Amino acid sequence: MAKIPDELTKARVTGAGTLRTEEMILNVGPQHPATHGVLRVIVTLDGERIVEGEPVIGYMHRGHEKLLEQRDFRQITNLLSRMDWLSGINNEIPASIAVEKLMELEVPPRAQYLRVILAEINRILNHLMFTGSFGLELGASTPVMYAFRERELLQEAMEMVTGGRMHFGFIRPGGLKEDVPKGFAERVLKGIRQLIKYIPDYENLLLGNEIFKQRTVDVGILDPELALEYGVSGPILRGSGVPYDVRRTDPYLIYDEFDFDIPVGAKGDAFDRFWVLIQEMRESARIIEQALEGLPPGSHLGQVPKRLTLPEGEIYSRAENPLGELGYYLISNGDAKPYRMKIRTPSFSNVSVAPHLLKGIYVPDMIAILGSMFFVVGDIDR
Amino acid sequence: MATTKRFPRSSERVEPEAFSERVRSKLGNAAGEVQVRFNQVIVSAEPGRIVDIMSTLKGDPELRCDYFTFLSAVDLQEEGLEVIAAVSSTRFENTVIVKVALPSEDPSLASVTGVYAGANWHERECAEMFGITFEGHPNLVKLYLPEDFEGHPLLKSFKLASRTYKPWPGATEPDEAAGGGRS
Amino acid sequence: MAKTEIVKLDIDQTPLREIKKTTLGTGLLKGLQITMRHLLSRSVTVQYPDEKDVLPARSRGVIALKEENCTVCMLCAKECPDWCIYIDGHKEFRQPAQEGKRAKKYNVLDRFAIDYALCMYCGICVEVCPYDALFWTPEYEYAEHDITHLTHEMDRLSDWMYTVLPPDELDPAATGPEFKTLPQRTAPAVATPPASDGEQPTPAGEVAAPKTDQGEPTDPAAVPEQEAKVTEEAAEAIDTDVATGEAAPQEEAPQPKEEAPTPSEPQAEATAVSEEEAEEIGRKVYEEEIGKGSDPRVAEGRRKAAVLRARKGTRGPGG
Amino acid sequence: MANRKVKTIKLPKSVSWVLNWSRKYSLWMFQFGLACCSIEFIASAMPKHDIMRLGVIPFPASPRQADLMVVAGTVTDKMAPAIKRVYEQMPEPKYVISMGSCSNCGGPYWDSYSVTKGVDQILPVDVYVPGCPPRPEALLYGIVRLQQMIQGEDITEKWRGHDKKIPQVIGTGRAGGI
Amino acid sequence: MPDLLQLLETLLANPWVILGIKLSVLLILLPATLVVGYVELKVMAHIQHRLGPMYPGGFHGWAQTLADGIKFIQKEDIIPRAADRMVFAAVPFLTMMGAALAFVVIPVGPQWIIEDLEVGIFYALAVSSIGVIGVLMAGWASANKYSLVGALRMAGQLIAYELPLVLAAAAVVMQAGSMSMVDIVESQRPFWLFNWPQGLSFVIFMVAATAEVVRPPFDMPIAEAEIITGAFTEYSGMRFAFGLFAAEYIAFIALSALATTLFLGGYLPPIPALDWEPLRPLWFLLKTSSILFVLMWVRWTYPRLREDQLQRFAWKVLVPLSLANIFFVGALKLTPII
Repeated sequence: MAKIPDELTKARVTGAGTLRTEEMILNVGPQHPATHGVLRVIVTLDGERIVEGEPVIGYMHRGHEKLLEQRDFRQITNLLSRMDWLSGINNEIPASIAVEKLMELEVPPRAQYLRVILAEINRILNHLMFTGSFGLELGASTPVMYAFRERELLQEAMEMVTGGRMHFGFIRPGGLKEDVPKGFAERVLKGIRQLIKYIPDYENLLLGNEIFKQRTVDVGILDPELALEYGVSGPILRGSGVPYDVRRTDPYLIYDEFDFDIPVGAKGDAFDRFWVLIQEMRESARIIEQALEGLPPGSHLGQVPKRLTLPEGEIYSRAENPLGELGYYLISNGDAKPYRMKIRTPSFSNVSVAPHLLKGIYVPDMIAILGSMFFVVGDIDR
Repeated sequence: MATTKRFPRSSERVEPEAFSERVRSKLGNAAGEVQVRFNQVIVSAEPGRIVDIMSTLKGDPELRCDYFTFLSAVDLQEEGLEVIAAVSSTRFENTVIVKVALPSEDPSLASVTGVYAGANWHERECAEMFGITFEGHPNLVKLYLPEDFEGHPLLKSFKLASRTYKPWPGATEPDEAAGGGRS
Repeated sequence: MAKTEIVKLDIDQTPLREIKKTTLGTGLLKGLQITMRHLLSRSVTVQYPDEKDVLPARSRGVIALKEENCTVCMLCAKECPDWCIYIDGHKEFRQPAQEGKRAKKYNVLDRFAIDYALCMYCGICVEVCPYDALFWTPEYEYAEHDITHLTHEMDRLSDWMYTVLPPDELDPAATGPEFKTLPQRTAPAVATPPASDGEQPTPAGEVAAPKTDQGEPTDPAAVPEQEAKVTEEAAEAIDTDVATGEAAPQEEAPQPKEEAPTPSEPQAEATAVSEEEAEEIGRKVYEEEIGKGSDPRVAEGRRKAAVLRARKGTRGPGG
Repeated sequence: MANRKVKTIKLPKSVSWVLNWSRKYSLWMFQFGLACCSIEFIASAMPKHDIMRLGVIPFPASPRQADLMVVAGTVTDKMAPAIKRVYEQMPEPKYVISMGSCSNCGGPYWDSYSVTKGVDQILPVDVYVPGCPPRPEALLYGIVRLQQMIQGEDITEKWRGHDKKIPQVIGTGRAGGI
Repeated sequence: MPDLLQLLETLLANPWVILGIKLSVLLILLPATLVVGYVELKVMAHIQHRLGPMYPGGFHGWAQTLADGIKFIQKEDIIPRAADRMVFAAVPFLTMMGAALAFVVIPVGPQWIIEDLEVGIFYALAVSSIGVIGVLMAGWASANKYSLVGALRMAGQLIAYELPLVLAAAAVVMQAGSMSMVDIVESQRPFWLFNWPQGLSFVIFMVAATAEVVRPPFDMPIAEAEIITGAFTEYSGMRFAFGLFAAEYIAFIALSALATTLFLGGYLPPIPALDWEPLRPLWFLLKTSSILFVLMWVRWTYPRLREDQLQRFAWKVLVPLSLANIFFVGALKLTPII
């Protein structure tokens, strides 16, 4: 087991004068029903109140950056979708964009539209998972069931196109692997309409619920400056009131052709983060409807040479992953395999700000705050 | 439907070329050459000057790079190591990538956690993966790898064990290659 | 350092403020009403061991091998990221057409195994195979007690061939990638699969006309409805086949279904065909190759070969 | 395995059948979700696939009350001792299902420096479910296979500590039925 | 032969034997927990839009909890080395006994009652608070941080919600004029449906009962997310089955039965005309199961209250409310309404 840093092990003696209390070190994780997967938090408790919380990561470290240096680009797209396993397509898009920019490949408009549609469906799948699991952590085990019912419909649409339910390997430098089968638009619209019909259910079941409000309002307030200093991005940063969204500030696919809003929270507490997450699902549904109407005919793959060797060069291509800003710093020395590919994942920075939020709160609040931090452990540990 | 107004771009958006002019003028001699590639500003710097470059990037009211994006390194084998740090500004919607060259024997660099507290985990990961020591870092302990792991995995000299032991199934061609070997 | 104040954009927060007001008890009652509504509505469960979902054709369940097409070119074993395809083959000589000529060499496959415990189901081998020997099947029922059984040998991979579904029709708006004009060169006599493509053995018995699965955007009305009849008749056969055949999860891989015919390819008719029909067959083969996503140059070569063959009316070289 | 020497009593057929039947239809499935397979593992407990139909109660909170451990995801070297300890905490008649290529034998990370190549290096595994990630129905099929194996087991054999020999599978054609 | 009959008379005369027979009636509670457990699984499933157990036992999985019971018998019985063995082993008896004894005074029909004590309601509430000691023993004995924190939380909660429970019952006793359960039921004789003066105390009693039985939204002590199953983290096999699983369901049925007798007129028919002798237990079962269903329905809808909010709700809201209720019912007592 990871050695606990020594100043944490010496229990500090506190207590006002007469009542001499001693702190208790509680080990939450690495296998814990609340944490998504294997995040371990070493918590120093004084009674029920947390004096200090230190997340320990690395239990899911699989060494992606080293493996990418041994694989060519088609194999890379498959491996990348296993990092943030809730958003497969969004992991693959910036990698292909990096290659296209380096090799000046021109992507046909139909492939651009299809990429936007698949990316937004994946964003909805990711947000539905967190809608359910945030409720599960606060004790309501019913919303997760409804959220997964919507997920199944959209996963069927994705499987019809790509063949996979979670890992798709469908984005190729220069466009897509194959074109969409007949009836794709109807299947996606069916899923989207059911989602729009049931979002008010989640809002009433969770956001409107008094017990939920007592548990999340003014809990885990994240100060915008601190968030920016730690590189927090995505729904968490927007929950704190900073309108930073890579789809707007640095548009990569054809996002600037669509009309959608960026929901932004007010106070930055767990309630705002969750509210931003739910509204983002509505915005993604809007984008998908617009993209499906404007889907142009044409080919799914541009002019791509058979042997994909990259020219010398470096590029940092970023995209708005459902959890935040995902970026690849790609360095290539003219070989089919990248020389070095740094992966900047959103959850890594989002969770590094956790110690500041965990000071001086109750244990159940810690679970509520960690739940509202929307992280995926594969994203943290790469 | 959410009635939030459509989200306009930040009013003070600056074009990358103009922003690189500002960066060059603000940093002056601290930075080496400043260039713009794929509309991102690339700044090369000496190891000693990294902390004050970062603090000017963050503090200067005209640059205001408040968003710490990432910090990592590359093993360039002969030319030693190169640390890459990227910060961007949410107000001017621009990204500055600072590159610092380091020797490959016991590389060391001043830690920027004083300026950007977010660099804490990034530097710990860099130290663990490349063997770079960051002076002034609060607790430079292994982040990902278990305690008893020796070696720095992301260096080119670190070979992956399974690939050396397992025979490559693609290599064993039938006695005469029927047009194989094109891969 | 100057405190960097944040870009504050005036986005109105009315929906957020409304939902955040403390309401006494109404939220609790609405929650109860929602759960009661779900209690009374029908559940969406698919009872797995009895009912099974009809999976889409592209669903990546398991990889099937068509031994006749494999020419041991080892491309799939080379491209596989997990190194989980093991292939052995040896060379044999075939009688030359005329006595004087040299005997032609060709490869014979001895062992073709895929280790499904190691496989990451990425589909690169199916995509990269130039001779269409590997196909995806949506079958997923092959969990084992012993990990060595997860390495499927050649015979088991061919059994999976019976469960391959015909590929879906493409979206009408999808046209293949357009090309700069390719230099005209004679089509190499590549050991192409027999004239009919897709070669999925349709359990619905022999179909004389070359069965194509790609919806032809520009075809005259006559052909697509005939094809549509064929594909949905095949799909419907597949449904009944899947729903009834698999009711009891047998021990090992599903036995090949009795009523499926021997996997011999539907014979192309032997009589010579007119000029424009040959052209049209050629273009259909070309469309279908692109639908499968193989390389444009290969599709071009195949189209030419199909046109030549159709014009001369001879059957394909295979078999 | 318990080292107490169980006398060589032969359980009557019907008693052994009832015990097997109860162990088969009350598998408390411990949630050991590590990586992407854990999402498909959760999806198998959700309305569409609903693993509770097969008598499998998902997500008991503590390993003490669980008797089926589904290892779903990549087993890294840093995580392996934690998995071993949780396995030992589970009371005795326990079963392990290894779900997905990562826990079968390393899967896409077969060449990584920090991944244990297969969970069967640290735990005795009963059923391997292939897939990356396996569909929820594939996990349900793995559980039906495990239930058929349990139905054919002999509890006294298990307590004598013999290593696992997979008995000839007895099972009514339909997974359900009494 | 005659000495056999004689032996029977001496036996029946002996008070201990009578006590044994009467307590044996409580054994019917064990199958009742299996039935309620199965119904809860099904209600939970259908609320969550799915089917619940289908295959155990063929038709709609009726034998699911039976299979759980038999399986727990075969489980290995683990007592952690650091645990205090005696205390660890004694816990299930206490929690089970605490919950089951309350049934002694609950009248299923005017004659269908194990022992009609004059201090009926007082006895029932006193006995049902023994469970707290059992939980504290479990938390202390299993030498595990999580169970210690869980046990302290459980104790704090049960004590906090004991008070409103007793005060709500006091209001009923005040109205009925006697503590014997049969008299309480008889006092609601004509129209128990329009017993509006007890409306507020019925609500307080139900809220306090959910907290007493530690069910969401008050299930902080056995919250999976934070501290795994609270005080019973270390328990496995039959100890877990009886200590937590069965004891929880028996307490659940006991408090619902109490609520039915106090507020919904125990075995009285909804309209006086239907008052037919053998039908009375049926009314009692119908009312109890409706209360059980409402509590299950609440359980699968709400998230969990935090520890301090829970205590603040008890001390700052429920206790003053129940005192005001007693004042209100007392004032009504002076007027001819009651």
